[in-house]
Amino acid sequence: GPKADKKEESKEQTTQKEQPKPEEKQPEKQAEKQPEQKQEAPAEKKGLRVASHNAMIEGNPYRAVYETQIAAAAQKAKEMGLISQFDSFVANNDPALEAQQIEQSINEGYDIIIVNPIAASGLDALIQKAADAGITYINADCIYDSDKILNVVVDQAAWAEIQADYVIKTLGKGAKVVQFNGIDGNSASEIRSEVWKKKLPEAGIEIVKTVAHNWSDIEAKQLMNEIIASGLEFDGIINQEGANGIMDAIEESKIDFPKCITSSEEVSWIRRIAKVNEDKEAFPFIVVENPPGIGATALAIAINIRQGHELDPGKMSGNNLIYYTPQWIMTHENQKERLESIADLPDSTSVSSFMSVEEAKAAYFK
Amino acid sequence: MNKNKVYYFVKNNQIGMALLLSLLIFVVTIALNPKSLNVNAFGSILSLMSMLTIAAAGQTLVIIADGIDMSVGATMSMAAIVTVGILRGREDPMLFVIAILAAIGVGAIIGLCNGLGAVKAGLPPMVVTLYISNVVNRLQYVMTGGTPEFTSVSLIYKSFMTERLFQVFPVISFFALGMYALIFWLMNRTRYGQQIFLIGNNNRAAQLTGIRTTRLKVINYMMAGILSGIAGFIGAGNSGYIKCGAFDGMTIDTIVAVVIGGTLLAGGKGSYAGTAAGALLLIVLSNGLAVLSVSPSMKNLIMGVILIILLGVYNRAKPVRA
Amino acid sequence: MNQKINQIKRSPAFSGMILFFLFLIVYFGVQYLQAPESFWSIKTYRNFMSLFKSFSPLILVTMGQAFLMLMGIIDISIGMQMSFANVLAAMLPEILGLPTPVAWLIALLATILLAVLNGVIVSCLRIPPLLAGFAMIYVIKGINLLIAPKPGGKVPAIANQVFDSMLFGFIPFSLILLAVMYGIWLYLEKTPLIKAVYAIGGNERNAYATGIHTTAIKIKIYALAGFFTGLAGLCYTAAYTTGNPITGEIYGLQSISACILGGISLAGGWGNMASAVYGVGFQILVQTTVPKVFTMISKATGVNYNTYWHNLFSDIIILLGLVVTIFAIRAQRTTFISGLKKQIKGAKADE
Amino acid sequence: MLEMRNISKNFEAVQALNHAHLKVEKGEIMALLGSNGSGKSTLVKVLSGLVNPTGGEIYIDGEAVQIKSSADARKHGIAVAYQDFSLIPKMSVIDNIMLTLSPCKKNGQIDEKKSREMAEYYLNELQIDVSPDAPVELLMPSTQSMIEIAKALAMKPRILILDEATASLHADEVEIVFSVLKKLKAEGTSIIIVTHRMSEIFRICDGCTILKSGETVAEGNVNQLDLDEIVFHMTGKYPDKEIGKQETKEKNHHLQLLLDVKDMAMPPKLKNVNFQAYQGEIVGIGGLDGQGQSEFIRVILGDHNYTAGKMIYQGKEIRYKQAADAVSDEIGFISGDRGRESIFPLRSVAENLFAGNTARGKLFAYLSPKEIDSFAKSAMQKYGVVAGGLRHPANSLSGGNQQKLVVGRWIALSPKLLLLDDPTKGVDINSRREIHRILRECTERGMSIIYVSSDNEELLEIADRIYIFYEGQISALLAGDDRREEKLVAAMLGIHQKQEEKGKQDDESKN
Ligand SMILES: Nc1ncnc2c1ncn2[C@@H]1O[C@H](COP(=O)(O)OP(=O)(O)OP(=O)(O)O)[C@@H](O)[C@H]1O
Ligand SMILES: Nc1ncnc2c1ncn2[C@@H]1O[C@H](COP(=O)(O)OP(=O)(O)OP(=O)(O)O)[C@@H](O)[C@H]1O
Ligand SMILES: [Mg+2]
Ligand SMILES: [Mg+2]
Repeated sequence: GPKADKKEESKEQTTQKEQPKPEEKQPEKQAEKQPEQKQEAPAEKKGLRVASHNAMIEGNPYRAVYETQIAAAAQKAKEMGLISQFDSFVANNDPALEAQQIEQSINEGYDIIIVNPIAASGLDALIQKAADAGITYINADCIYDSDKILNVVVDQAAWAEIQADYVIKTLGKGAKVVQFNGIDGNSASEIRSEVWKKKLPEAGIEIVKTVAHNWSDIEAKQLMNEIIASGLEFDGIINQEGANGIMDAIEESKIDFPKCITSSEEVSWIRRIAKVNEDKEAFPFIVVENPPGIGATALAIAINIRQGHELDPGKMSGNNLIYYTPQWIMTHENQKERLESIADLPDSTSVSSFMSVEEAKAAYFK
Repeated sequence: MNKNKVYYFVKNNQIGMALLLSLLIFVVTIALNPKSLNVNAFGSILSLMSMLTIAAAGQTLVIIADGIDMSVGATMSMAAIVTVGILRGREDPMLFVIAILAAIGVGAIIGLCNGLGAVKAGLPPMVVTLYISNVVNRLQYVMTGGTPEFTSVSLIYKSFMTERLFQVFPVISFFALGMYALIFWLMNRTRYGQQIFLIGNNNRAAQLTGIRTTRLKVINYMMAGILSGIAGFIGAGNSGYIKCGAFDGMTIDTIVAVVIGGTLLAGGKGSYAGTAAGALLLIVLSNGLAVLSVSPSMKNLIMGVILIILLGVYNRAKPVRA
Repeated sequence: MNQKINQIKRSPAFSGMILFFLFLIVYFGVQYLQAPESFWSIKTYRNFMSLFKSFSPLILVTMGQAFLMLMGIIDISIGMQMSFANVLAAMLPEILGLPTPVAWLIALLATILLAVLNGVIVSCLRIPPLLAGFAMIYVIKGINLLIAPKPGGKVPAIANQVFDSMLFGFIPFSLILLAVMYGIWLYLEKTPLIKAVYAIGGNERNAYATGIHTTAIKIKIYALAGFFTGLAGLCYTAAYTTGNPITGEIYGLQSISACILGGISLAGGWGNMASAVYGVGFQILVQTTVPKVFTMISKATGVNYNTYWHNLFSDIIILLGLVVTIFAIRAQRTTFISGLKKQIKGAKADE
Repeated sequence: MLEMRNISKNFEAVQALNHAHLKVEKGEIMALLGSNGSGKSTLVKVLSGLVNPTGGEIYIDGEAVQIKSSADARKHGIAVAYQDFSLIPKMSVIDNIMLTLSPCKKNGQIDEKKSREMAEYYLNELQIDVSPDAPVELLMPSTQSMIEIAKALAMKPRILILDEATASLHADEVEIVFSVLKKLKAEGTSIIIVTHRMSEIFRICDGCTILKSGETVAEGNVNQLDLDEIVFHMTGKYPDKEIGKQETKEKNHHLQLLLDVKDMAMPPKLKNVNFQAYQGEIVGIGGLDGQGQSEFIRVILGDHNYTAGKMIYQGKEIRYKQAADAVSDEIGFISGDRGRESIFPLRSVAENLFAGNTARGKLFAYLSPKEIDSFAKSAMQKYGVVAGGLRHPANSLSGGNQQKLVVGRWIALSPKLLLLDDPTKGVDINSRREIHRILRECTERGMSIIYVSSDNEELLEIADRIYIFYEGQISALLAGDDRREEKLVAAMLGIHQKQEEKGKQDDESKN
């Protein structure tokens, strides 16, 4: 109905607003695009057909933003005539439905298939099929173990290292931290956890408790409440997401602020922690982005590949892996400018950057 | 003789047993981890228990009338989203009135659908309320486009809702007390309450005694919806960050709390005090397992086994052979 | 001929069949409209056949659930049980270094044992199945996560190749497997065991009074359902070459609603395996077709409806299907009874 | 052959069996007698494994046996046609008869052909005229009863028990069953018959065992006992020959017509019923089980919908949609099927007494527990319900007291019209008298009562006029001096009065 249309519109606005912010070179980019589009005339005629497969979006804000950003990027690419069709499928966390949808996309002959899978395995047969059919199959966000496809993922180890370094710097030797993971078994969550489990003890910091909040503020709050209730002593918190829930529990129990907290990039959290630290650094923190726009970046890379460009092995991490390193980092030092740069983003989204087709070309191609 | 007394107490005093078990678990927790005896522990347990108790109010009514409401969580989430959407971080008292009315309205509509499906159409309550809850859940995403524009109530309101007096008594526990008074009045001081007990115990007899059973059961589902709506409104303030489906996990917790609190799944017997005791037992157990650093997998396992034991003691069906 | 039609009309699976074929038409209709030129090619056939491969775990789980539901029992933990089999099959080679066939056999047997345990809890401890299901979900989830804290495990490629293969190039292996399993039903349907199942579902006390070992039969049927569930877990393992501790959970409720959609009575004693198959087929077709319908709509109108709309509509359709089924069954039964009100005596026997 | 010794059984507070005895020889037909609720069915169920006795021993062929389940009973060759049936409503006639008995083919599947043959053999033997594939829930109660018997026969038992199997059978059907029983007897089968029809006992039984309040009070040969003695053992008093000869009140003419039912039909249970009830009288309804009495009374209550005819109550034509409508028009209903239709077993005595009141009044108005208690207290005093306490659950009361609870519930509200469907089922003689006394008092105050009873004696004792139902129609109206047992029985069986009855009905329809 009409209501739906409105929602669609407003969402597009949101994403459009989001885009330019992290990418400050936006205007130049637009200018560059015009001539290139003409060059790509043959590709336009063919009209690339793109299918995106996402494991789920309901109940997972990260993947929801992933979904809107890849859709926005695709819309743009469509307007520029780079692709002719974009369809998106969501499997509601049902592996059977996921496999079915991917298989149908393969059978239907899409040119590009971008998958953010449920799990890091289980799709080998389909990948083979896609390869046989000459489809550009890109796995985005979570690493999928296969040498037949290109993985485009955020460098989770780098992400975790930035946080770990900050904690080590802030707390120093002999400190105790509580570690909040995402979902046990989720590849991003596991990679980060492994980095922390290695780096922190090496630096003489003890991880006194590890919990998983399933990327949920509500669960994070309950867990933090339980940790506080258990009388556990700790100095800092190293955390993947859900910082708002953790903060709620801390404020609710009126305990002193820990000596530091790390988190990823929800706008509401950024504003909240910035406010806490407005006058002086009351609660040291670091925010490191883990951009949901990775799907859109993957799309940009895929279009480049279809346009016949060749990947530069020197710019990749292994022959089938492209790491996107987090760039948007905020601490007390750059708090002011970072806050300004996201001034017109709504509370409910997260900071996210992604690459345009040209940027991707520049970054990863010969 | 003594043995018999214990047996009689265990068998007939489910609320007492739930409280006793809660105490036992709490004591064991403290014994194993003395640090966990602190004001925050009480505050946090009370707060979580209060939220669950509030959420389980509607479920108690429905189960007593021999139904089941699988849409409690979805209704709460919907009401919370509506609440936060209306408040938009503002604090105008008028808006609160509108928000709570909207939450009640949302609950009433969902409850009415449940009632019409489960009673008028005579579909199995478990299945029909489950599907209605699915639809409600999906509606939230469609309405908000996946991420609500506003995810939280204003800071002042939130800190009021999560305030703990003397670090121990959360404000929400007073809401729970208010809810208790309301439900107690409804169940024990009105014909409505009497009627749902009778219907739950023997629907046919109630019908032949002149109770308009169909109408009453539909009203009861609506009442449950309204209570879940109110729970969602309170939850919106208490839980900080609201997203679509924020309270979905509550449904099963409410059923478990109601049942281990001594309310018969087959209806006709039960109390809200029991539900509160059941909620306490669940929360203390979960808290204990967390405090003792039990891994999530073991936590699941232990919860399941304890549930089976409780059900085995209290919720066994009669044998075929009399 | 007429008699045959009447017989079909009276079959418990009638409404499920109608729903299924209705959506089958929608499914192919959408395929046709999407690409009229390639509709009459092998592609359409392959697309359809691939449904069996992807969804055979769900179909098998639903068949297992159907056995229980005919007896008047629901088991919402059945999806978790499937994941249990899946996790064991995938993880045992890794943890204990067992050869794959041994691991798979153990997984199957262990699932049957787990189902029997469930049966003991429900029929010997007499805990209401719904509550027992809730509790068992916790328990099995805990066990699954202990075995496999995260998705993983070792599954040889050959398993997937076999599972993915087509006999004579056009019959999927999974379809054959499903046919064999359905054959088991066709055989069992005429045995005293299933007669006893219907009797227990129809009226447990009277079945007992007739000399049926209700407890023993229940446990046997749990074991049988466990066999189907375990096999579903193995199919899952072969299809997705990974062990995933929790993804099966949704199959619990999905299988129950599939059975009800197909016309199996929640109270038991009414329905058959065809009902279950039609029901689950309907559900699968709705799930896979609705997004395509939206894709077509957005192509035609230019308005993009996101996945949230797909899900909303899928659920609404399934809810409507449920309502239709139950009313259809009721209408069927009242024509059956042709005006005869339920008789006092008969009703008494229900107690 | 079979001996049960010292069998006891308690259902919570109710002692259903108290050291009961039973002994049957090979080829003997034993009558098991006793008034309602005396424990006959319970004794039967102990034998068939459906009830777990609190104490006692069972001997078969002199050997002590343990019967722990129905299957055990089957192993010992015991088969029962249950009073409340053991049929699976949705299954076909064949499947019901052959359930667990079907012969199997080599491959383990049921041999359907043989199975059908066997089932048809028993259908023929009992001359049951049904389609073997029809689901039993569609059949008339009498046919269901025959199928239940066929099912028991098909088990080829050494000990066959018929628990009031003849209660809802027609005379010709009873003949068929008896001839089969005689054949079985000749083959050496031991048979136990539970029945309330005294004539049957003398026709077919050899021995006779009488239960009273769960105790075996008499055992003996039938020809050594006469009817009076049997009744004495059952009830503790000799039958009152004066029953039915009491003064008729003959007040109909002075009194106002309260309820007038005209040509009511509800196929297939009711056809063409014309019925009147006047203010202040007790109208009895009699007949064999399942002849439409229960349906008729529920039609008045609005619980069933009738398809033709009309109902005039207090001068207005009415058509209730549900019982609640009737109740708000001051019609009350008391069912004898306590467990299903009237008692709230888990709720307290006070709440049970107050239930009728609960149904009326504002839903959300304040209702103090004191109000419930004081209402209940006064009702209890008036109607002599003996209870542990107001707060005890109703299922802690004995059956008789539970029934008094239900009666008290309604009378305390003094409705204009009270409908009773066999309200004294399983109620002992004193409570029954008490209930009758209360009802008479009520009519004095102007209440009208419609009283369905399966007990002729009771009907003759309490009713001013008696309508008798036969196959959904009224076969006779007995008033004044006509109220005599033999007329009643004749009308019940629909036998000799065919022409008479026809004439009467014509008269009625003319009116
Ligand atoms: N399952 C039960 N639970 C509780 N009480 C029971 C149960 N079965 C029977 N009773 C009680 O036991 C007593 C004996 O019942 P039983 O059915 O044996 O009587 P009966 O002699 O067969 O009577 P009738 O002639 O009416 O059939 C009654 O008071 C009855 O209410
Ligand atoms: N567990 C109990 N709780 C409360 N009261 C009980 C309990 N057990 C027995 N009683 C009381 O003892 C009384 C005796 O019960 P019993 O079944 O023997 O009565 P009865 O003489 O058979 O009555 P009736 O003939 O009316 O059936 C009951 O009326 C009940 O009030
Ligand atoms: Mg009896
Ligand atoms: Mg008694």
